[in-house]
Amino acid sequence: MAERVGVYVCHCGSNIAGKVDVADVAKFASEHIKDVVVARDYKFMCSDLGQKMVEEDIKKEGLTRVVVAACSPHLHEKTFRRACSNGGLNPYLLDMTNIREHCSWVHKDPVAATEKAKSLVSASAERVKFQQPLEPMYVDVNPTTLVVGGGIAGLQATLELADAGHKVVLVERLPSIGGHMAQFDKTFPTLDCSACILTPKMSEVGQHENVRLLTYAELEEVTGSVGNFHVKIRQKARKVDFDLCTGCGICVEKCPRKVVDTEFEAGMGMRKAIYMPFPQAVPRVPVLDTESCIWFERQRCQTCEKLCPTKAIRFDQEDEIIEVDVGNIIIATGWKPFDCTKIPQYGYGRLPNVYTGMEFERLCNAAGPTSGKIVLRDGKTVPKSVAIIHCVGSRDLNHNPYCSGICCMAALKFAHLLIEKTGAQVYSFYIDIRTNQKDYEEFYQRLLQEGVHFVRGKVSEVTDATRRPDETGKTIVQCEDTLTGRQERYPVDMVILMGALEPQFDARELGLKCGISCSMAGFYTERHPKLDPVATMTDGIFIAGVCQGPKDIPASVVQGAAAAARVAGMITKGKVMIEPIVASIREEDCSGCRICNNMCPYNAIEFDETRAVSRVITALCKGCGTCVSACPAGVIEGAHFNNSQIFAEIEGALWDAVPPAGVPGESESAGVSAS
Amino acid sequence: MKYAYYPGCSLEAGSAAYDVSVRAVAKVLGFELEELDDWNCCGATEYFSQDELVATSVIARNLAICRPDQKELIAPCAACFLNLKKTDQLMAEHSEVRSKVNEALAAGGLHYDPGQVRVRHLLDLIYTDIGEAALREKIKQPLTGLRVAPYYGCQVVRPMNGFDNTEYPMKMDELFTWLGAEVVDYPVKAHCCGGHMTQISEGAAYELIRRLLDSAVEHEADLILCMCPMCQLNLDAYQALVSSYFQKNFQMPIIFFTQLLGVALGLDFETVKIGKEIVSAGPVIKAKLGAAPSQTGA
Amino acid sequence: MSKTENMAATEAAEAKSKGKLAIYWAASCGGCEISTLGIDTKILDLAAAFDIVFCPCITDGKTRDVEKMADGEIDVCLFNGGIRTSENEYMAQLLRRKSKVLVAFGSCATEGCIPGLANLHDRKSIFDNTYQETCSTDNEAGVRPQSVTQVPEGDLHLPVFYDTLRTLDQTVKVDYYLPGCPPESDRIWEAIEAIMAGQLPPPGSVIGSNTTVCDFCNRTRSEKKIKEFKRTWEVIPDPDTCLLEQGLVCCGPATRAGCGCLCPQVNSPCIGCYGPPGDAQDFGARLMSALASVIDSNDPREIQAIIERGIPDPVGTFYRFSLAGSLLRRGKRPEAENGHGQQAATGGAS
Amino acid sequence: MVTDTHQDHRSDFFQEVVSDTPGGEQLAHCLQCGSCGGSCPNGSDMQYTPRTIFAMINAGRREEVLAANTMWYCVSCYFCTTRCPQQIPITDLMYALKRLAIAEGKAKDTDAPALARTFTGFVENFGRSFEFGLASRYYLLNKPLSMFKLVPMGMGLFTRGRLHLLPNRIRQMDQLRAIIKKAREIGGAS
Amino acid sequence: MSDDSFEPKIVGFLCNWCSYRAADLAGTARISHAPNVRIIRVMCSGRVDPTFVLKALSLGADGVMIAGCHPGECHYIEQNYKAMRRYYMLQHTLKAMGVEEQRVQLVWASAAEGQQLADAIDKLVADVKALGPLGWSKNWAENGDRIRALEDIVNEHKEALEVPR
Ligand SMILES: Cc1cc2nc3c(=O)[nH]c(=O)nc-3n(C[C@H](O)[C@H](O)[C@H](O)COP(=O)(O)OP(=O)(O)OC[C@H]3O[C@@H](n4cnc5c(N)ncnc54)[C@H](O)[C@@H]3O)c2cc1C
Ligand SMILES: Cc1cc2nc3c(=O)[nH]c(=O)nc-3n(C[C@H](O)[C@H](O)[C@H](O)COP(=O)(O)OP(=O)(O)OC[C@H]3O[C@@H](n4cnc5c(N)ncnc54)[C@H](O)[C@@H]3O)c2cc1C
Ligand code: SF4
Ligand code: SF4
Ligand code: SF4
Ligand code: SF4
Ligand code: SF4
Ligand code: SF4
Ligand code: SF4
Ligand code: SF4
Repeated sequence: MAERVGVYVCHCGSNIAGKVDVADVAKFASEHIKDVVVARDYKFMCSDLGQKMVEEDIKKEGLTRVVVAACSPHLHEKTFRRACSNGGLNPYLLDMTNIREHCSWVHKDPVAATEKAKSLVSASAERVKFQQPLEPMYVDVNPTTLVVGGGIAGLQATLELADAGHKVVLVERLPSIGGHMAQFDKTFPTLDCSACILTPKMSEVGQHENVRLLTYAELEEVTGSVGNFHVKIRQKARKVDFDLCTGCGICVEKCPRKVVDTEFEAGMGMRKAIYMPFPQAVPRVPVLDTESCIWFERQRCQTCEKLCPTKAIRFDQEDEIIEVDVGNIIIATGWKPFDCTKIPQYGYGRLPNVYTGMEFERLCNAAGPTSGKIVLRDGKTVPKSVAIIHCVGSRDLNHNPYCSGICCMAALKFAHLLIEKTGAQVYSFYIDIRTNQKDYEEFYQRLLQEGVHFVRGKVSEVTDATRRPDETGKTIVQCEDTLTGRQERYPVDMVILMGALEPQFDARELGLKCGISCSMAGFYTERHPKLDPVATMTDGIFIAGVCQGPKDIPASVVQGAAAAARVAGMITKGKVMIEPIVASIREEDCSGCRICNNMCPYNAIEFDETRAVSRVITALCKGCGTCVSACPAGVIEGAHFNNSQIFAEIEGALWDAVPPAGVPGESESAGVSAS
Repeated sequence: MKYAYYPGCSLEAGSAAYDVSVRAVAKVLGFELEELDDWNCCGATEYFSQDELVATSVIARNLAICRPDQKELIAPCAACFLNLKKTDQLMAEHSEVRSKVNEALAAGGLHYDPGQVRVRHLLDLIYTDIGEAALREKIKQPLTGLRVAPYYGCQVVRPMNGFDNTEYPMKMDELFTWLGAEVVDYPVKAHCCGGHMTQISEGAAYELIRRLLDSAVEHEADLILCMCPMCQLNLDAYQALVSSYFQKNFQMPIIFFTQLLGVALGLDFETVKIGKEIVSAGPVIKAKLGAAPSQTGA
Repeated sequence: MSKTENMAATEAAEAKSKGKLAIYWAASCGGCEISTLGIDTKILDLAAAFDIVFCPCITDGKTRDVEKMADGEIDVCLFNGGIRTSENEYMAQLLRRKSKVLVAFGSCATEGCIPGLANLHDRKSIFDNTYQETCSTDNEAGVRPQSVTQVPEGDLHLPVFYDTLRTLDQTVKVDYYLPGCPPESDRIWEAIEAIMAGQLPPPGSVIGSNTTVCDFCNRTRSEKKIKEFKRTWEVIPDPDTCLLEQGLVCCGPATRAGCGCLCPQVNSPCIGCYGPPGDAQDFGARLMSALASVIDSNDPREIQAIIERGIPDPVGTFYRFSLAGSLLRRGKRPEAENGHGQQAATGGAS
Repeated sequence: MVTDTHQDHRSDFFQEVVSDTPGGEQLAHCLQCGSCGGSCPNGSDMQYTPRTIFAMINAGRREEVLAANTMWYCVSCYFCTTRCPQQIPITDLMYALKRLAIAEGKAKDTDAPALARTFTGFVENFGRSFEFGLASRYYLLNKPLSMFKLVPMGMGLFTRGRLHLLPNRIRQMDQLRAIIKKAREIGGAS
Repeated sequence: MSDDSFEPKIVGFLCNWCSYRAADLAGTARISHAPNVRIIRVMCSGRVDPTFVLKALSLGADGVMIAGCHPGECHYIEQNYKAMRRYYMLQHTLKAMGVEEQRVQLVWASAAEGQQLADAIDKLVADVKALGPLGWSKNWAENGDRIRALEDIVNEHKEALEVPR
């Protein structure tokens, strides 16, 4: 019996209808595609009314197949599958074809766009006839969650879940949790002390009964899928017995080897070979840095080992792989600062009094290397004039095209701290001042009041090449004041570069491990930029904080909480649906050639020696279909993407191409033909 | 090692010292420069102000007449280097440029596919292909005690040199450190010498030259090393005029880096044409390096 | 393809009287007839069940006799050979009209077989080669066969030679397929028995097994990883291990079982004469996909090197028997002749 | 990502300038940041900084732009180009402005066109150029008086053998001329 | 030989996880590109069977695009390598059959590379335009004397054929 196909062409307001003649496409479907019994165009298919329309047509017109030509299936396939279900049709008898992202939005010529839309609809309608009803599979959700990254976003997510009674495994790469916020002195716009608001959260996480905290650890491998991920974590060797150490700090105090701390102190201060990055670190268990330790260098010293009251030092400790099973994963790996040496005209690394933002944070931090005194690198001179340069490595196609969002505010914060602490003249060089969150503009107004010189112009160079006597001994900032149109030179004592927030150095790598993708800039791609900003395209993996895109602390906290809420929802539901798109082998026709045997990266194909046939282990198969196209005998079936479906789709897509000639029946017979 | 060599008009005439010293140095260092047969002027900056396509076509002729075995073309002059390189790149990136230039070339029976010839600057060749070890081996007269200011100028390092930093190049600095000289951290090393401004607004031009000379004086350099004929001409020949314009008394010798490199390799002054500059470099070199076998000429 | 449509076959079986059988050869080598005779004494059973009404190979029949038959008068026609000339096509149409059941018999009729490999060329180059270029040819006058020759008595006609060899089902509707080059006698007999008993599968089916040659191969096999494809003369294969795993391009895994795994049994890789199994659409594509999948390299250049070195004649390897029946059917024709018959018509046959 | 449909809304003058420069379309993305104006060695002598010129181009102020001294003060140092955060080919746009100004006879207060013409004249006659001929011809024709000032310098160069009286002529002059002729014919920006 | 009015018909097989999403991204970012590619979604470039390509060409496509994640970035770990191996095998055969290799292109585009995918589409379309139509079904069409010859035979045999059915 022929199928009864319903075709629905969406206008998406004017998103589609503005370019594609949707009525014409619907007309084409009803007149030219076999078995189409209903073809309609409608303003918003995803609206309630749109969905109802599909439901009712299924019931009234007895549709057996549905095609929706609208946006990307990644957006609304679920919506329309639900509509089919509601109408009493198996949801897998729907096909969605994309005439918005792939058509109306990217083609200039309305005629060509309409023609392409017809082809796509034709392809979809031909395909859908071969689709088969499938039953979704459900799996239990493991209630434990993995959070990667212990910055403010990760901490918030961890606490939300743990407080709700769910187990969390938190993995942090560095020796302590806290992230970048732990390095700051004050936070804009309220200027509360960063440590005062952060450390309580840190210790709460450290002591929470529902949290398993793994610091100095990294994600090694993720397998499985939503509901049941299996995760391998590398616990790097601290060289300190975690359970024995009481955090007394004697080892740190007595260790004779001092090195520059490029991590927490951003190169502004020193630490020991065995160290806790900062006094409030969580956990309070030191890490021994084998690269600087005298024992590892030349088998001497052992001071720490000798003096440790609980004998917790373990020179022979090795990395360890810890395996955990979790149901969901939240990634909150934050950012890394822009490398300012990449803009040599700003002199960073060459001119002593040019600083990065993070360096300055440490410089004015009361717990920092100068105890909060703002002085030049000579350790004593208080700067009388300071230039703050915005957009260093941001809004610059040579580096990062995006706006880092927070640096204008951080620059204002610095200007305020400088005026407050040193009374210096502060020049702030900006392209645009971006202060678009609650109370931020007010903060800008306050700084205008405080007398900061705002110069509108992107700085051209920072140099020590003097031209005038008054420049001697100064660091000169050269720039066009674009408001007057004049080229100016500003001799100052100190320059601060507001470097961009960049994706973590290993963001792509980690993304690959978890199966999520990055934007062109390198930040993780959310499922929907407006409506689903903390989910990813991979079910069960969520993102929060700056790893999703530059943002400030409040926004990071919001995302941490949002991701936790999404995970909590999954846990409460207890079960999650898995697409039944899997491969299966027709064993009676398999000849056991074993070509397919090493096709599957998930080892989902096994060979039955006694019967000499291969078999797919459904639970392991992820439905990529690679084995399907490898089988020389064609006996592997790929559900929802089988050959007949794709062949029909190809045929449909080429409905307007010259048909193959010389097929019997249609052959230009010379008059001998029977019947 | 064999390279095609594009000396350019300046090296044929006013800056013969550059040409001669390059060839002399090549002999000592053991690489061969084969002059491109029948090359024509690169048009400097002037053609681009008149007709973009004529400019690129005139330049492209030089690339097109390279033999198939001439895969690397060495240009010592900054303007020539930039123009050749820029044309190659424009042709590679813009298909329109590619087809139009080739249409023009076809009128002369020529054709050029971008990427066919790799245009390189002499400094790149010496720094990269010869390298530190080989150079150190060949030093006859270490430059110990001589304070040099390496001056790169604009057009070699910007915008597409492909071998050094565009803002703060270091390759010449390193080269002369290997040779034993005291290389000053010359902050204006990639600033502008004024180019042809001397002919357009002398006030503006002299100011640019002054900044370069002042900075060298401030850093107590004995001499400035150039790698472009225009820079050398502006800093050297105009030095007296600049002095009188600003009521200063500049006495800063300006020579091509290959000339001093030659001295370090044991060549005498005459061989590397020290003495062709207007502000003499010979005396200060002699004074700083003391008696050495190389100091027969001058 | 429902069973109820299977009228012709059912009728044939129900008729208690002797059935009428035709056997015809178009562009083929005669191997199929030889193999048919290979059913041996069972030929007597065949003769008991059928009158052979037309078989130019063994009986003296004329086309006119067939033309005079009523439509559908022949119960079964076994048609071997591809469609190379206008005469082939005419006979195919004629026999289709006169037969209840038309069987594409053998590889040539089902998928073009070796004659179909000529589809890499066109008429002109085939003629040039055959009538001029081979070293044993002496044809100074450049004589070519002409489709029309004028003699005082009138025009003489020769069949026109086509540019592209076609399979039987690219010419007329076919009821059943019996693959193989040639089909094994045992398979032929099984098919005849089925016809006699009226136990035929739905029309359009291939009469034969659904698994592949590997199913009948006794060699041990394991997971496959190939670093190098080897040509047969380069190695003496181990007799017990899968040939493919030894680097030889064995078509076994992509080839319909039916031959009894003859070639691998004698240490020679399967060359694929039984065509693809099941409803696979393109034998060559199946084999290409399978072989490429097990190449043991992820480096584009190495992969290309492995392929280019090991498979110097890809069409001959993947489409030895099936070029005409494949999705593409032939190689791309030279520009001048592409799709425009006129030029070819004068250049080729005149 | 901004699609090119926006360009339709820009001034005709903008189109004119941009279409004469490979990659010039990028000018649409100018942020008015001033990185160019701040970088320019002659920025303080320019009537308008490059940034200002771009704003004027955007506003379609053709006459003022072509009469400005900005492009003539550009010495092709490429500082602006390498630093521009929007990768606008500024130096090449300066060339485009020079070409437009010359074509329209707008370059009144500058001798640069004359210098350029003298130079290219040599190339078209000899295939090569040389400073002495260039300088003397250019000064004789355009600035006979300032020549005196330069006499000592010229003498200095001359005594050191650095002034040649004639450039070398290339062999295949016909070929070069044919190429130049053809290029002129095709015309415009490449 | 390119004919301005020739608009090639191209079938694209795009991986659900990367290139299909890159096409989505091109949409969201309004990166315009040529409308000639009709996109068919597959779960992975590893699902692309050479048969699909041949099918498309035989049905009248002038070109085919196969797109997947960059090597090493496959959503299914390494299946795009298999796509790559098959692609080269197929190209090797197509070349022998006279099909120009620019007609079938393998493209890597991550979900972030909307621009790159759009560029690749434009390139493919331009390449195929330059080559002209493939017209494979015309490629099968027999030369003109076929029909004439068949008619001749039928005429010759007319009498005999006129028997009652
Ligand atoms: C100079 C400056 C000043 C600022 N001042 C303010 C301010 O005053 N107010 C404000 O609101 N915002 C401010 N910000 C912005 C603020 O830094 C961010 O909003 C905030 O850090 C985002 O937190 P996060 O948790 O997303 O990332 P992070 O703080 O970067 O935390 C990420 C954590 O993940 C860990 N991690 C990374 N990769 C891995 C991995 N693979 N495995 C395990 N762990 C990993 C890191 O070690 C780190 O601990 C400022 C930014 C700068 C540059
Ligand atoms: C011109 C314009 C264009 C914009 N375009 C965009 C855009 O393109 N993209 C974008 O991201 N953002 C855009 N925004 C911002 C966007 O409108 C807001 O971010 C968004 O509306 C916030 O949603 P909300 O739910 O917080 O508030 P609202 O949308 O205001 O919803 C609040 C709801 O609460 C109801 N309500 C209020 N008081 C009560 C009460 N006492 N009891 C019961 N119900 C009550 C109201 O009736 C209303 O339905 C735009 C804003 C403007 C002004
Ligand atoms: S279904 Fe998609 S295309 Fe249609 S209105 Fe909704 S979002 Fe727009
Ligand atoms: S052994 Fe290493 S870590 Fe311990 S005190 Fe000595 S230097 Fe420090
Ligand atoms: S926030 Fe301000 S300083 Fe930072 S990139 Fe954006 S505009 Fe520039
Ligand atoms: S479809 Fe993919 S995941 Fe499933 S068994 Fe086949 S190769 Fe493995
Ligand atoms: S490739 Fe196909 S025939 Fe071979 S073992 Fe696998 S399923 Fe069976
Ligand atoms: S591939 Fe060939 S040798 Fe190997 S098992 Fe199959 S038929 Fe036998
Ligand atoms: S530097 Fe570039 S973006 Fe900035 S004003 Fe100049 S042209 Fe515009
Ligand atoms: S290239 Fe021209 S405009 Fe740009 S900075 Fe140099 S002199 Fe100024």
